Amino acid sequence: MNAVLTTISEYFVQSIATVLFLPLWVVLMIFINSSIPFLASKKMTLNLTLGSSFLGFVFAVFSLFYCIKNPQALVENNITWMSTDFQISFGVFVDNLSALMLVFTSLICFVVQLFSFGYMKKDESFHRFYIYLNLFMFCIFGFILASNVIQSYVFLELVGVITYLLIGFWYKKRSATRAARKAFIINRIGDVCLLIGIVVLVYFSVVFNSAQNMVTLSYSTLQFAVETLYSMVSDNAYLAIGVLIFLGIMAKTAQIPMQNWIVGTIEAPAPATALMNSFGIVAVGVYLCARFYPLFILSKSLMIFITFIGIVTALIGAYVAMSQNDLRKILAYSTSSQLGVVLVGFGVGAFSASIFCFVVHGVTKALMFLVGGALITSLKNEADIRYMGACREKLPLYAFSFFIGAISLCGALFSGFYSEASLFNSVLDFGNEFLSFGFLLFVFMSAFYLFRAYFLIFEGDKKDDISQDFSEWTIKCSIVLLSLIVIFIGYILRGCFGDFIFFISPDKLNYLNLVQNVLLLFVVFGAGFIAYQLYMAQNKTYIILKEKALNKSNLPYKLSYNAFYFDKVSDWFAESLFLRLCRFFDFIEKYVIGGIFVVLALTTRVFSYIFSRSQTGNVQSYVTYSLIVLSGVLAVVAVLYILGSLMGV
Amino acid sequence: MNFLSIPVLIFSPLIVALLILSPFFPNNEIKIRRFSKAFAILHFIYSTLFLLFFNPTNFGWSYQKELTFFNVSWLKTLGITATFGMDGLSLVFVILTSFLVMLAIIASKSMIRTKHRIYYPLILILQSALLGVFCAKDVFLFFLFWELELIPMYFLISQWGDRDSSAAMKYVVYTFFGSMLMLLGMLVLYFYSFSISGVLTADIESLSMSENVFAMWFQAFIFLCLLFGFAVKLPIVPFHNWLAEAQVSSVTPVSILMAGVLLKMGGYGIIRFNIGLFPEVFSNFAPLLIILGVVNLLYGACLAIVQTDIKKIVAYFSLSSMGLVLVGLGSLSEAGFEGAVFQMVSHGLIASGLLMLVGIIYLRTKTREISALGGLSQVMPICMYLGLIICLGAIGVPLFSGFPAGFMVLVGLLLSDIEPQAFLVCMIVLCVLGAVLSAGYILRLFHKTFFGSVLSQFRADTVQIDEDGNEITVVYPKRGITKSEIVVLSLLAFAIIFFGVFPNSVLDIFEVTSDIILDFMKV
Amino acid sequence: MDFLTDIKVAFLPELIIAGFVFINIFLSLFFNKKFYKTSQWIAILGVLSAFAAIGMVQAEPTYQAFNNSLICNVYTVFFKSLILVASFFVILISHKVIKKKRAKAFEHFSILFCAILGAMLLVSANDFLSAFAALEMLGISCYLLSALLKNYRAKESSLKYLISGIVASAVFLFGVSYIYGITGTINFDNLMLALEGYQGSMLFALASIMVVSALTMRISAMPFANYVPDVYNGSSYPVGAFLSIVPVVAGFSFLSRFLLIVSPYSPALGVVIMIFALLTICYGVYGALRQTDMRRFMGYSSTIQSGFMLLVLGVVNAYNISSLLYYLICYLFMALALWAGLSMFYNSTGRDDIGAYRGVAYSRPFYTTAMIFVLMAFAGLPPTSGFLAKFFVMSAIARLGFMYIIFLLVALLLMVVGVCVYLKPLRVMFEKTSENINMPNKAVFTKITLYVCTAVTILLCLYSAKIIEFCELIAYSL
Amino acid sequence: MSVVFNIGLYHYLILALVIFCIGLWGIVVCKNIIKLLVCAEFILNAAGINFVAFASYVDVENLSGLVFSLFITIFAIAELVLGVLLLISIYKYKRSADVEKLTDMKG
Repeated sequence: MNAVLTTISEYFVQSIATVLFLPLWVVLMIFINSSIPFLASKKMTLNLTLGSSFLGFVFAVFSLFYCIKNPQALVENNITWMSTDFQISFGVFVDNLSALMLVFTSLICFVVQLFSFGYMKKDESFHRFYIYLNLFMFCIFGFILASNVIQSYVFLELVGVITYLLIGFWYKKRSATRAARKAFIINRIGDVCLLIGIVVLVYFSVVFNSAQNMVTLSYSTLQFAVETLYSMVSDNAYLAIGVLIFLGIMAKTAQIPMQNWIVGTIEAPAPATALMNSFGIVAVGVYLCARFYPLFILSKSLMIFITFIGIVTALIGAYVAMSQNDLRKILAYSTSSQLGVVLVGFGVGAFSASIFCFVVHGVTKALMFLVGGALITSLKNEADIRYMGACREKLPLYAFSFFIGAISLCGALFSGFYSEASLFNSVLDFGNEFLSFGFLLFVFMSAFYLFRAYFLIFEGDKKDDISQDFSEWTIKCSIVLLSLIVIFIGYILRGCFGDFIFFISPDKLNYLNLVQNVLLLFVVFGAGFIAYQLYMAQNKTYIILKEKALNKSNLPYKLSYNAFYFDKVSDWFAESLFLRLCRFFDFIEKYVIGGIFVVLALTTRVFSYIFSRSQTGNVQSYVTYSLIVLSGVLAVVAVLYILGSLMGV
Repeated sequence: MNFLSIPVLIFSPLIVALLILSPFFPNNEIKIRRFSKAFAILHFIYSTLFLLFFNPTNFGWSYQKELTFFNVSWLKTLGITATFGMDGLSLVFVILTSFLVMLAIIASKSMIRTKHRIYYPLILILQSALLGVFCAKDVFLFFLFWELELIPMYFLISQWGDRDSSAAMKYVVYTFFGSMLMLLGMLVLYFYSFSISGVLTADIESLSMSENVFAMWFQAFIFLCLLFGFAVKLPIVPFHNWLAEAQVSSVTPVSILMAGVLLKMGGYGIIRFNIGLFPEVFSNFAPLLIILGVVNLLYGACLAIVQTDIKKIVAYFSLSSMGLVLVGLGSLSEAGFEGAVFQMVSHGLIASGLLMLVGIIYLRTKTREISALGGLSQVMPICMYLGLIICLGAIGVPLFSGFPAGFMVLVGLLLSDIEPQAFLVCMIVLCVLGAVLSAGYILRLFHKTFFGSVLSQFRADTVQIDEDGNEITVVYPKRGITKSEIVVLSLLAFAIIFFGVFPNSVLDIFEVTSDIILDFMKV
Repeated sequence: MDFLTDIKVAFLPELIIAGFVFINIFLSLFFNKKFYKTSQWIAILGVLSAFAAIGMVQAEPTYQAFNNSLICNVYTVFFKSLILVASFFVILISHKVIKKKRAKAFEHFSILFCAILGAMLLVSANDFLSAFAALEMLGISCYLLSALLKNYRAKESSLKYLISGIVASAVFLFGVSYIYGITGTINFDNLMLALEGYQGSMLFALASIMVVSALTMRISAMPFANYVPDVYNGSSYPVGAFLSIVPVVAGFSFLSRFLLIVSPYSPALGVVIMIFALLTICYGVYGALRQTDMRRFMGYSSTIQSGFMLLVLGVVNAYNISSLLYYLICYLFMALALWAGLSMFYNSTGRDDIGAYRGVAYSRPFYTTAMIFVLMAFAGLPPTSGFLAKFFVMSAIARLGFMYIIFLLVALLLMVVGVCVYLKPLRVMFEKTSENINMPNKAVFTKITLYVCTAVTILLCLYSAKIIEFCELIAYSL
Repeated sequence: MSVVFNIGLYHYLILALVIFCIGLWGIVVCKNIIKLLVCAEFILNAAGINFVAFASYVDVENLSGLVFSLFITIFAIAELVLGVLLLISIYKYKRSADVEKLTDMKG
């Protein structure tokens, strides 16, 4: 039995490239399906898509199995993509990390696709949405299975493109297209920084490491490559390369100062938002960070930089989320903040805990966004939590699963407990008081905004008429499925993570430490209690406090509500500074460079006028001109001769 | 392969053009159009046959043919021969030319409504000239074809565009000005190499100044003369002023040829002449070229961002893209060189696609003002999707043809021997800044035209004036785009994706040629 | 008899032309009006027979006739055949003009033949006296030719031509007289002997400059070129064609022979000629830019071309002269083609302002194609012989050395303006118009001239190796 | 008898030059066409004087300068005649012999 399983898993691993191309085939099929008017069938689209993602899941599970069976075994197949001074290959690369990511990505894709059927059924662009989802699957699988840095970059940008498409899915909405464009450009900025880093890496790999040319910067040799690099270049140069690469990761994971685009993801259809915020574009960043971990860890200052960015984003994101009124915005800022913490984990050297944390966050966030999306649709597209209330009675499933998600996300119970605790442990081990305090603050704020959202939406008075339950079976099914995953996944994974996913040597996750656990729980439930007092119990003292806090002129509130004015600053920068510069160039183009030609043309005209006017028609003037020219020439020649004879030449 | 004859390839469009012009050809719009379309397709197939029988590992010229007139060389006494040759580099451009001319002629169906009798022959004459430039193996033959392109282009710009002949004149003056200086350089080069070698010859390869027989300032003089001619064509920044105006005032198929092929003549000339003949001067000038390229890149991008005419945006996009070519060539490394050539091919496709989009939009809305446009996705969705692919290509997203070029240029830049390294890194940073800006203005173009509220002035039927002054109403099909337009756009989109996914399909063709040229430079 | 032998051996064509002068005069006494067609045929016959006679002359080695005042060699034969070819086509396109003035048809041709004779003698002239006589013969005939139209403008143009001509002649004579005074001879061969070892003096330099600048009158170059547009404006199209080709060809033949002898002893001459040439081009291009009358335009245009031809004479060597010869051949055909095209248009519409050409491209595409090629040839664009001709001129100057590059540069830049000049009529031809231009196809000869000369203009570019070899041969024979 | 003025070649040349300049001056300045033609005679004959002078001082054996001056006279007359003819026909149109009015064609 075991032998058979091994054989099968080996087969699956070897043909893992199928996963990559299956979605493309599905895209083609959906395209054909949708363009034949009388045959177009939504069921068929759904089945094809689900089939492909399920098959992907199966492949992923068997690969994971293979990886568990053969620890530290790599599977790598490459073909040449581009060859010049150096060769760039495309290929698949399966190790523990990619197998694990593949499992979760395909799983979430499956769930989201299932959910989307109910959610998008009535939309006219149903097929288009599924095409996008499948393209997304292609890109993300390509990214996860990438065998080298350049391939990663290629698919990373493609994921950015798909994100752009998904955000701008409802392109008739101005806000959607604007958000899409913004997301794309900010990601692009990160991407090009990453590109510079990669170009420099390629350069060093070509120059110093010509034996490795065949597969430039393959992940299997990256460790060796970066060590060589570290020994070759100065610390500052190394730091610069690291920062450039990390800038790419920052853009993808929505870190300060490139976090603003994440709010734009709410413009996408809810399932797409869920995907993007869980195992979509943000996963790309985290995964890339894990892949480049060998590079980062060599430089102490780089790690400090990562930690710093992470914790600042975590705090700012959570702080901003506290005052938001749009449910989806709360969740979006929460994503940015949670990923900050994941990066903090990387920064303090807790590789496996970070990945664990990220996986748990992914599934949880997917659940919450799906619930949120279904909920908002049920409420006739009302997204403002101030106008919701008492939804628990009518929509118990949503309330329950949202609660599960919230509890898990703030690390109190279920999966979140394991991940948060192990991460906290690592942070404490790191031994920086500010960092530990920051982490606790983050946990407090996260718990606060999650409970605030829960209380405002599902408890309290009924504030608006709640419509009927938006109950497609696929929606319910997927939410239930995801809730179950959220509940159990941490428990399942808690043991294997340190053994299975680790950097260089296994490090056991340490999530059971009574003092710390109690501290965390205390903070979480403290926040929960405050939220309860503020939004449920209507306690007088708290109300006064709240009103004081929500005063329009209160700076902390304004900062939080307006997300620290990052939008405004960047807009000012783009509008006032950059566009002015461009207009200045335009001015130069029009009047200086264009003017040269005008002046030339004018000169020609003037000359032409002079010549033509000098042709007076009077023959005497002609003779005069001739004689003037002639006598002038004669005089010059004569003078020259005389001068020549005087000089004695 | 005996049936692959370069003279046939080059001169057949000319002969067909004369055939259409001759009084014997039926003066029927449809017949003329179909005939030229059929010919263009056949010509494209014929040119791909060259690729089919092309041996990429072949060292030197793969196809070579001297054209004689009654067994006498063209200008025998002066050592100037009408010799055509094709190596990998030429082949790439020949196929690009043939492909884009074919697309331009297909696109002409909806874009051109008048004067078919003259329009199609002019396009075909232009094609001959372009092919001649890419295949000429003799300096003055090259110059002849270079000049030959001028007059058809003048009429194509001035007659079928916005009726603003000043732009066409500007084009002619700029180009002719450049080519006059180029001629000066060529003549000086020709006679001085004669005075050294004692052999009168104008063969490109035998004029090379690899050995240091002349003083450096003298070589630099000739180099600059030649570069000036190409700089006007490419265009390099202070000499680019004609581009935007000529683009804006010419009709779509002509702009396609202009951006797609004409600009490439400049790049090709720099490769063949400035690099091929003056390797040493070139390596001295390389940092300057890189700086010029970066200036091109950023200046073009900055201008594109503030334009309100969508065709101008595309024109400045071309300017910006050509900057990358210059950077790649200046990097003096194989990757940079190949990246530059790849960029030229890729830009040929992408710019054509963008111009086609602009043309389609202009035909239906009668405006190119960006503020007056919007919401076209709702009336022409197919156009939007194809446009999306082209725009992504323009932005330089991987797996589209723009990316491999940019990537190779960047790596090539770093791999070059130019000191100091910090300079190169600065240039790379500026180049990628250009990539960010390109995302900005291309997305602006895409969003402002296709997204937003539906346009009021969009009409699915358009009234046009035909040759006799009658009004004809052209009704566009339901999806807002005609079949010929779909064909053009989807062929371009396909090519963009294909070359993005398989960059080696292009790189392999001219790899050996680039090796030769670069080896030459290193010696 | 010596005199007769000379004629028989070397000057049969001139004799034939002279004979036809008299035949025409004779016939004009008896035939008029009805026989205007015959007059054209007779003129064609005359030119053709002269052409045939050229084949019979002894050209190698140089034959000295009439006491060495005229010579006959390959060089002169070449020029004479150019003149005869040009005259042939001019007579072909004269159809409409002689139809207009029927009674004077024979007289017209007799004057034309006089001019041809003068030009041919000028080509052969081997001393200053015969050159002067030939120049005057050519000149006076040309003054008459330009006065032939029956309107005021013709007379005015003729008078301008005459007065400019007299001044030029006087300057020429003055210069020649000094040369004569310095060397004591007017014969070229003796002059060459006399100048051997001559160090050169200021007076000699001034005299040679005077002679050269007087000769620019005949080749319509600066400083004596101002009359050109006016004269062309006042004369009929065939006469314009004749004036723009035959005196130019003859003038250049004489000028280059003169320079060959004189320029080694007059070092400033080369630079002066180049300056004259650049002035001429300048005058031509800037003047032509504003023209609306096609004949005036042609006047400026022929000065542009002369300027380019004069440019190569800055330094007289075999290569330069061969490029001049090639240029002359090309110029001959393109000028004939353009004049034919213009006269064809004028004859059918009666208008010669540039606006009349609006929209020709649409009603007469083939005609327009030919005109495009011809104008491209004038502008120096490929694939026409005009391109190669300019190319040779430029190459000849580039070949001279780095010091001459500044002249080359200026000429090249002026060529840019030149392109604008020649694009102007083309642009007008392509302008959209509602009126349909009706051009009857009756003028067969004119059409033949246009298309044949256009074809030759293009073919000269392609099949040029032999022609250039030929030109070099002739240049080296000098 | 002593000769006060020994008239040599240079005197003739200077005389010719002066006449030449006077003629040119006249051509440039005179308004009347007849005067213009007379001045034209001046300049042509000035050259003739030169020739005769040179013939008698330099080229004594051949005297080709003398022949030359004869030719000059002949052609000068021919041109004069032509000029007068043209003047007559112009006068028919313009009723004036003023050269400044003959500017129908210009520019």
